[in-house]
Amino acid sequence: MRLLFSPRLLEVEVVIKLLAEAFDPFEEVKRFQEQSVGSACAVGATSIFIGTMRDFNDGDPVVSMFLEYYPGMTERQLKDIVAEAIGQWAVLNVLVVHRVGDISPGDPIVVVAVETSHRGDAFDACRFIMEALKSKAPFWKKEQLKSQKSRWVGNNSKGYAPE
Amino acid sequence: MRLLFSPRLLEVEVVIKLLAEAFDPFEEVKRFQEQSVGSACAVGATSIFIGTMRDFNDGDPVVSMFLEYYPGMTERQLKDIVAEAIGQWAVLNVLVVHRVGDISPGDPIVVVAVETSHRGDAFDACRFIMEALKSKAPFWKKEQLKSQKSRWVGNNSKGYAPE
Amino acid sequence: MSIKVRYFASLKESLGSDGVELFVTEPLTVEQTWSQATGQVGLPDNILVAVNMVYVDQTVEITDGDEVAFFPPVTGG
Amino acid sequence: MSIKVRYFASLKESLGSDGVELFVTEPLTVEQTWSQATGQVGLPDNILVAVNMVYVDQTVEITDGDEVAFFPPVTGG
Repeated sequence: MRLLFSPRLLEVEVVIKLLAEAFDPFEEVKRFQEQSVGSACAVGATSIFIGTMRDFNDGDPVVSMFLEYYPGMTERQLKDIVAEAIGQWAVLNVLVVHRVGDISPGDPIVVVAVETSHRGDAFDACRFIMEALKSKAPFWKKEQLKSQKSRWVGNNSKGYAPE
Repeated sequence: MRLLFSPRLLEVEVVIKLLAEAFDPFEEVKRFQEQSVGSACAVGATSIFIGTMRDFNDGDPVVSMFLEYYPGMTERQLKDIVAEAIGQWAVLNVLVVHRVGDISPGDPIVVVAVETSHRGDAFDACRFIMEALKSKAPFWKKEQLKSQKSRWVGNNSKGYAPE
Repeated sequence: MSIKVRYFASLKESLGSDGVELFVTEPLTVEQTWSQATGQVGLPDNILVAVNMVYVDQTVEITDGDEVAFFPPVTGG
Repeated sequence: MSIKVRYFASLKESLGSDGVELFVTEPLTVEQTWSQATGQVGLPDNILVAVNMVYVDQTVEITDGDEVAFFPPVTGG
């Protein structure tokens, strides 16, 4: 499955993809940059966030994960989140790629890349998109533990190493 | 020129490079990830910042740029900045690559990549390193303008699009 | 009037169903939709509700053709 | 005592030199070092000073073997 939007919201190139297979985050960003060359030499700053599946969570070894989503609503939420970021910061191009389905440790889960002229906008918009995605985009993780048990992840954390 | 440090500060893999030739930021990050595979499946978050040379600045078209630095002090400042980030956030691996010498529009100038278990640490440490680099690392940009004039960049901006 | 109800993730598992279609004669509240769909009284804590793929609070009125989704906190990224 | 003085970037250009070696009989202040090296009275505004590749404020004492660098605000990244 491969969903592609290029709404040219306010002249901003936006690509949002959900992928059911493993992907190389750097290839995704490169391909995106090749198709948005119009703004190439205006881009001064690129902030990229990559979320990767770890092999442990909450103290337990995890061997695989299933990522469920809500077809239609997930894409819509991601589009709305990106549009909100574009409204708030001076953004040139935005890429969001998110994995769905069965995932193995080490696999990239999400990539957000934001290109801007100036670094503050890139950092802020990229982080905003990630935090909004974490709290609003309908994805749910089910972990298969090494102990043979499985469990749904209850809540996304605040994003820092536990004390 | 190619300077490499791997001080394993607190078990953190740190690579700092100054490069006199154009580089591919994604190849640099990939190579870095391949050599720091020990922590591969503990990495849950990667925050990458890429600074790229734009073809205009302060309203003027820029055709090329020279990046001067202070051999010895520049590397030392970068190491100290990374060490400070490591002291402050739960960081697994850090890569800093910075270009020196003659640069063309579209060329990457700097890449900072920070790998952590949790996203907050990655975002914060990456941004901290970039801001500290901008304010402390001895690099100086001289712009060659389309008008044939050249000028030293006076000050780094706060990092946002001008109002 | 027809209302499409959908469940996701742990809620889908615990209810043993991915949803149901309701046929009703007048608009429902969110809580009435939940009760009619699941047979349970009262919406569980911590449940999120979307109508036509947009988050809503529980005061919204559910009417003909709406798709109502109930799901646990999201955990993507 | 020998003190190595270095200039960078626009300062190097405006002074027409990348530095000088000073031979002195006793420790200098930062400002004395600047004056002896450049022949100018008073350190320009906005100048950064590093001694042995570490930033210092202008109260530090410059002594034998030190490398003192003067340069404009940095503009990397």
